[in-house]
Amino acid sequence: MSFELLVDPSLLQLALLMSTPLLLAALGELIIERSGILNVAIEGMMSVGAGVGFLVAFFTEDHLLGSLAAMAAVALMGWLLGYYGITLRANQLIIGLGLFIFGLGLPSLLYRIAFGPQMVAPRIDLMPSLAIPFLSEIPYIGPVLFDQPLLVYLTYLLVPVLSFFLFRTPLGLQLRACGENPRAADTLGVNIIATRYACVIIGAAIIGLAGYFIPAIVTATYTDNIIGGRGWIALQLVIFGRWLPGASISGALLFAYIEALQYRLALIAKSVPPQLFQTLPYIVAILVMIQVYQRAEKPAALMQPYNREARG
Amino acid sequence: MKAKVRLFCLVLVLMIALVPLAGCATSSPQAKSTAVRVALIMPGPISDSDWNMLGYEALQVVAKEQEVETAYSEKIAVADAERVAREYIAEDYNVIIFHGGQFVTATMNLAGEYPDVTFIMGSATPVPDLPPNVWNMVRRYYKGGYALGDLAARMTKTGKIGYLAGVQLPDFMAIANSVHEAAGKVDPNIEVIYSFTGDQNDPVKARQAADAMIAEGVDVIIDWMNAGVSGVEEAVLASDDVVLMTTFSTDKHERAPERYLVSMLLDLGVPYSFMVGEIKQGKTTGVFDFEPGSGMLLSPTYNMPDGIAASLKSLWSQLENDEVIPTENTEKLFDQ
Amino acid sequence: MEGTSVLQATVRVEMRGLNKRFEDVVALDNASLSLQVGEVLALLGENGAGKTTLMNVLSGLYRADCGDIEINGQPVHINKPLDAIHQRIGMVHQHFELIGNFTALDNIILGQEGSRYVIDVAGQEKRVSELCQTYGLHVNLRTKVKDLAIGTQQKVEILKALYRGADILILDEPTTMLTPQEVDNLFLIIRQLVDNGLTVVIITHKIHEVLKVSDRITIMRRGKVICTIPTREANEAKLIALMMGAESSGDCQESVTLTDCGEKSEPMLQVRGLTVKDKHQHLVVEDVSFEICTSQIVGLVGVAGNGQRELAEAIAGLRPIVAGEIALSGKDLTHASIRTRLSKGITLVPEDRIRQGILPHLTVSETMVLGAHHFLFKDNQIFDLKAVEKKARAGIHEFDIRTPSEKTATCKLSGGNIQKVLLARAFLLDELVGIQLLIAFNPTRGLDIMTTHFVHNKLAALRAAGKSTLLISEDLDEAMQLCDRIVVIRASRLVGDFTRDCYDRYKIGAAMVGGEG
Amino acid sequence: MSQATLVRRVPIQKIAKSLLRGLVLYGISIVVALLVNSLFIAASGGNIIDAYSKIFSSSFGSWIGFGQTLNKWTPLLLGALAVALGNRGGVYNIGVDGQIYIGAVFATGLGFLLADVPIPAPLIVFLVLLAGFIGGGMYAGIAGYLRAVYNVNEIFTTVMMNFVAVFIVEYLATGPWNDPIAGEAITLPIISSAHLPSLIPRTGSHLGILFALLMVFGIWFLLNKTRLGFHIRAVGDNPVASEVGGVNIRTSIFLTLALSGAIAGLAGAVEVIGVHGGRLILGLTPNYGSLAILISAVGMASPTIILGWSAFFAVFFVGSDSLQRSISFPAAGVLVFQAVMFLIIMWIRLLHERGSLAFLGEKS
Repeated sequence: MSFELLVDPSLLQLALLMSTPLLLAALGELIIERSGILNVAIEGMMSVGAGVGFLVAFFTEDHLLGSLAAMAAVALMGWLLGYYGITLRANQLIIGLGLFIFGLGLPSLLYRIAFGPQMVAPRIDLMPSLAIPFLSEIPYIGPVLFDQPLLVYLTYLLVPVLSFFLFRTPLGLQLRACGENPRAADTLGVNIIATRYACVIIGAAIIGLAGYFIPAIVTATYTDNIIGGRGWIALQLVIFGRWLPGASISGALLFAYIEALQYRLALIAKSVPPQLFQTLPYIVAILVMIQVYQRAEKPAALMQPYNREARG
Repeated sequence: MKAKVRLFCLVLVLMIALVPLAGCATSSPQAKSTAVRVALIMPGPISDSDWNMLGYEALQVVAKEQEVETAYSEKIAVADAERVAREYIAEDYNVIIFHGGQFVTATMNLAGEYPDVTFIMGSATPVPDLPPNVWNMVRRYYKGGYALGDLAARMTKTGKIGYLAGVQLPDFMAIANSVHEAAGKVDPNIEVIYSFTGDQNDPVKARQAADAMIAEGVDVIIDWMNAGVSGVEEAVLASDDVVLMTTFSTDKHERAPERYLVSMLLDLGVPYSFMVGEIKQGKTTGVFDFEPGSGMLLSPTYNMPDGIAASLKSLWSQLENDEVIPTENTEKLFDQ
Repeated sequence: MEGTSVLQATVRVEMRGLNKRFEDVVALDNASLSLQVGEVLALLGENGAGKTTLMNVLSGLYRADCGDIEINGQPVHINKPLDAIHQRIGMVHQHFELIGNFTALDNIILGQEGSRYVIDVAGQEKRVSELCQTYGLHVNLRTKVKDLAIGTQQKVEILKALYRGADILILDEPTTMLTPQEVDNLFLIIRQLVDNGLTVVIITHKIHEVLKVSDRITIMRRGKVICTIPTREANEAKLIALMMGAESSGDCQESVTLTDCGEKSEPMLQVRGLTVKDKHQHLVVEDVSFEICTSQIVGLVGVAGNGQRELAEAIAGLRPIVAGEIALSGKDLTHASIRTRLSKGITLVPEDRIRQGILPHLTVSETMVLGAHHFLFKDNQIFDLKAVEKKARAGIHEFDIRTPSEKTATCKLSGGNIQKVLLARAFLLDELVGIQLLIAFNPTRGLDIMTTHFVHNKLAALRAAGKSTLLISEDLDEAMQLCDRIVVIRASRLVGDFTRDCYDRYKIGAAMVGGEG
Repeated sequence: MSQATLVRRVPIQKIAKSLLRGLVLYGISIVVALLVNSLFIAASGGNIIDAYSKIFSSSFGSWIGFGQTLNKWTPLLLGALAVALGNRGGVYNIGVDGQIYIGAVFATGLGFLLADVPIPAPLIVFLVLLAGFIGGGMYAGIAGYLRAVYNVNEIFTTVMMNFVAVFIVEYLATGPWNDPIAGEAITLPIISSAHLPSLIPRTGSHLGILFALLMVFGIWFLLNKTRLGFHIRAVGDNPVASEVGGVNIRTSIFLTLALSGAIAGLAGAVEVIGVHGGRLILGLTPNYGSLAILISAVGMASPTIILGWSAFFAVFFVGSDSLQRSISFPAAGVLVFQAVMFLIIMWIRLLHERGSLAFLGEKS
């Protein structure tokens, strides 16, 4: 296996592309978890985003509307998680799993109601990739980095923006306080309930956008189980990045790279059963997490519902 | 809390336990009826614009041509197939079509149990010692694959053609082999690269696999995936240099008009209608070869010189009349 | 030392007829209270008397079921902490409401960052450090709170209130975890605040402190406000009587008498060069050696977070030992499993009752046998509920644990009763395998005087029976009252060793803080 | 003072009252859930009344329906038990699907090994089931080990291992064990003497449910009557306190996950020799794992309560399939149905626990 294969520009370009939905979803989840809510429904949320977004984009032929619809729909799911987890103080994990399953079923139901049996599967035009003048001219890295769809740039732009928001602004400070010690924040007049609701809803919307990314930029069509476990990976990227926006990037890239690489390897190593390569991303993910979990320090109040009147 | 819930459960369990009593009253397992009623059981959603949608279409044809009552169940997991079939039988359906080979167990179990119901099941190679009430549709994809391989070999400029399928099934391996055979006949130096994504219906994987092939210099891709195909289309459309492709089951060229060469269409109406007709005549067993000429046909051709189009059509007709007979090798891939 | 402010008393806060109940418990029963400008009011009462609840209502954390509050003569509604802040009321809770992972500064400015969009860190830091100067509160604002000493954390809490312009400052049990020196320092600060025209409320059950610092004293019992008296008219006996009410049998302060049995005692527990690291590989116990003899109670005191917890847990087997050894009556137990230690009679009454003590959603009986269950059953693999509940009922009776039944979920019990359950567990083990060494962490924290007394007697009884006890107590008075010896730990090393005849609270305190004394 | 002796035995009519309240409570939640679900039915243009009558008639109305309901009940019950045991022991086993697959793999594998070994049928069946049990246990044991030793969150590992399991099955079912005739990802059948006898003739129902019921009792006994069970519950409730009590947390967590997986694996084995005539099939489990999680949650992780709820979900599962025939309701709807049912049951219960449903009397 030659070195050229590992650094082949088209491979890297694809890796960067496929890392984006992971990263975006991870950022959404990060906002939610920083406020003290655990959302394990990402996989379901992403597929709702993919389904709803695709439907709207198909009928309006407009990616903007598609994105907005995806975000709105998933924001609704986020609100639902909030209602159970914050207002009713339910076990966020169990409710999250319920929403995850709900999210698996809903989009294919809607898709089916929208289009009956079709000779040719409905298709939308992909978001065009826009090459940044001059930069994309740079040999080798130009096409890899600067010839991507808008959403890719936006996602990577969101990383510094989010870290600035979290660590340099009053709202960010209060948001983190909700995740660390809600009672303390509450005694200082931070509105825990409102903050957490805002976080689940906004975070969910972002996750929805991440879901829409797949049909809008990769496949142009919607199929059941289109997310294929990426939501679960995103969930882990948050821990991988120790709840810091920037640190999630490397994880997203790593996973996307290995995922893209496996098919190259499969072409060369004929004697090896392809399934072996297909398990590669998941096994690598597990191995990586073994290291990560040693030093993972989650927000102190993660998964703890807040009840001001609770004693002590 | 717990105590009360417990009682609730007991009640539920009791309910379940009592129901069969009601059950025996309402229906008897072996109800007879003369009219032919056809039920189609499909593994996937009929909105897949593919295998299951074709099954659905075929069922309409059967209903029209044979003037029989029909019903269908889609997205039936193998685990549920037998159950669903029994429910149809309980509702006096006497022809059960299993839309795919994964239902072989269900078919065999039921065939023994319900001699007066006829079953239709697909498979890749003929089922040995077929029960007297089972029709067996044997699909011979590799024959079609041979034609596509020949075409690809004539179209490629880089001398590399790709074969892309989802699950590494024996008859999908057979296709790879016949593609290789055909290409070799055209030009021994042509390299055939194949890849299995592990899922017939995952366009994301398909996209990545196709990208990998294109990076390897492949410029004609023979796609043998179902919903996954859209991923291949996007990969082909995204690549800077012209990469052409073919697919099967339905004509999808409108989604990538510049890239599609041809599609191998499957008209399941032909076999299903034929078999149901036979059953109406009282012939409740037999083997139907699903191959060029009987259900498999070529779509219009695009993006190719007339000469090649002509040779493709002639090769196809030779396949139809068995003037060309590709070797069937489901054992292992040509280069292993 | 009553403040002159009492003379021209202007009423700042008036609380009337407040009621509050939690499910079935009445926490406040028609309680009324008034605060005056520039005074220190001590809110005195036993645990569970409703002191904290009353103040939580004033600081907006709880909402009273009925009753009304006037501030400067205006009726106000305090529904949430923010309202209290607007009314310039600040409260420092017994368990600090600080965010360990934030810097002191972040903790202080949280909620009032001074700007809408971007935090001007430097500017805020300047503002806060000015406050520090005015009130003599010296804090390193850039360090993370979890790395600050308890005393300093308290200062951060006070700064939080002042930063929000509070002129009513409520301190809930402010001295519990402080050394005598820190206590004096705190009282100075309080005086300084009052002289600047603030009103300070101190919630406490320690009478001598009340007499030392307050201008007026309000006594509460069972959710009722009994009375309010000027400090100059108060004395210890009178206050006790008021706190305990009718049921008080006067002699609650009568200390446990330790029968002397020094001669025939030989070493029971031997700790040599013990060294322990935490999960970040920091040394938390460093080369500690000491002995506990039979029928001896040894007190381990120190400022919280100096390693006493880790030391106790290491002896109990909860933490891996890096170096050194532990032996019980000669037999080495350095690396023995917790279960072996239990079977040898080493048992721990843990520091953190909730986290380390109970099984919240399992029944009281199951919590009570946990640990003892290894030795409770004839057939070792079977869990015999009958036997368990029989033992539990006995324990509930002996320790007078207030619970509907032994089948109640443990988390339903109040703090005091939970502590009793844990003690009952220890003595159940004694009954089954015989305790050799009891490691007791604040065994009486949160217990009313009667129960405290009861526990002290239990410990004395153990001692009389020739058993050893390691008592880790935040309450120096308790340690001095009970222990034959007191060892002091500071910065994860033993720095002081006092025998009963030479106890001096200030010397011990000095050893704890490592200051002059 | 005498509070301790106050309430020892709860008066019987009080129990009866609360039982009644419970029934009302769950009655309401189910009704509301059905109402919400009828929105979906209406949306896909079906007649709601028909739909629901169909649901229950098809799963109850005939011996066949009933037998099939039993078959569906088995994996759901076993799966839910697996999840529940995990929850009691403080771990979330999201990998039931994967463990079912691996259990099936082991069962099938042993079946092939024993192909021409002369052993009596019952013994073979037992051995094959045992293989599934062990297989699932070992697979989940990996996650258990990672959690116990490296503290890797088991939710993540089990989910990832679901995907891995699918590829393992796909490899076996298309490669070495493939049945070339089928032309699908499906293996050759193992010896027929290893197949489960049928429970009710001509309904396709098999004995599996009996093993499942046995398992319910087994888990109940383990949790409440054994020392290990006590350790599992203790660690699940408060690991730190359990450690103070001399319980080995790591062992407990590992055993919990392994056992949990083993139960799931048993389900896989039962499916293979009960439903699939001794064949290992890709698609052996249509989301049993996910449903198991819901059922376990609704059943508050108590074996006895789960018994009832799994039956209910099985009925619903079988029933909503029949909607395709009756009103050609999209198959995708079934999953939505189940999830909605779950969310609403939880909703009503939580409202009740928060005391928001005063008309039901005081909250428990």
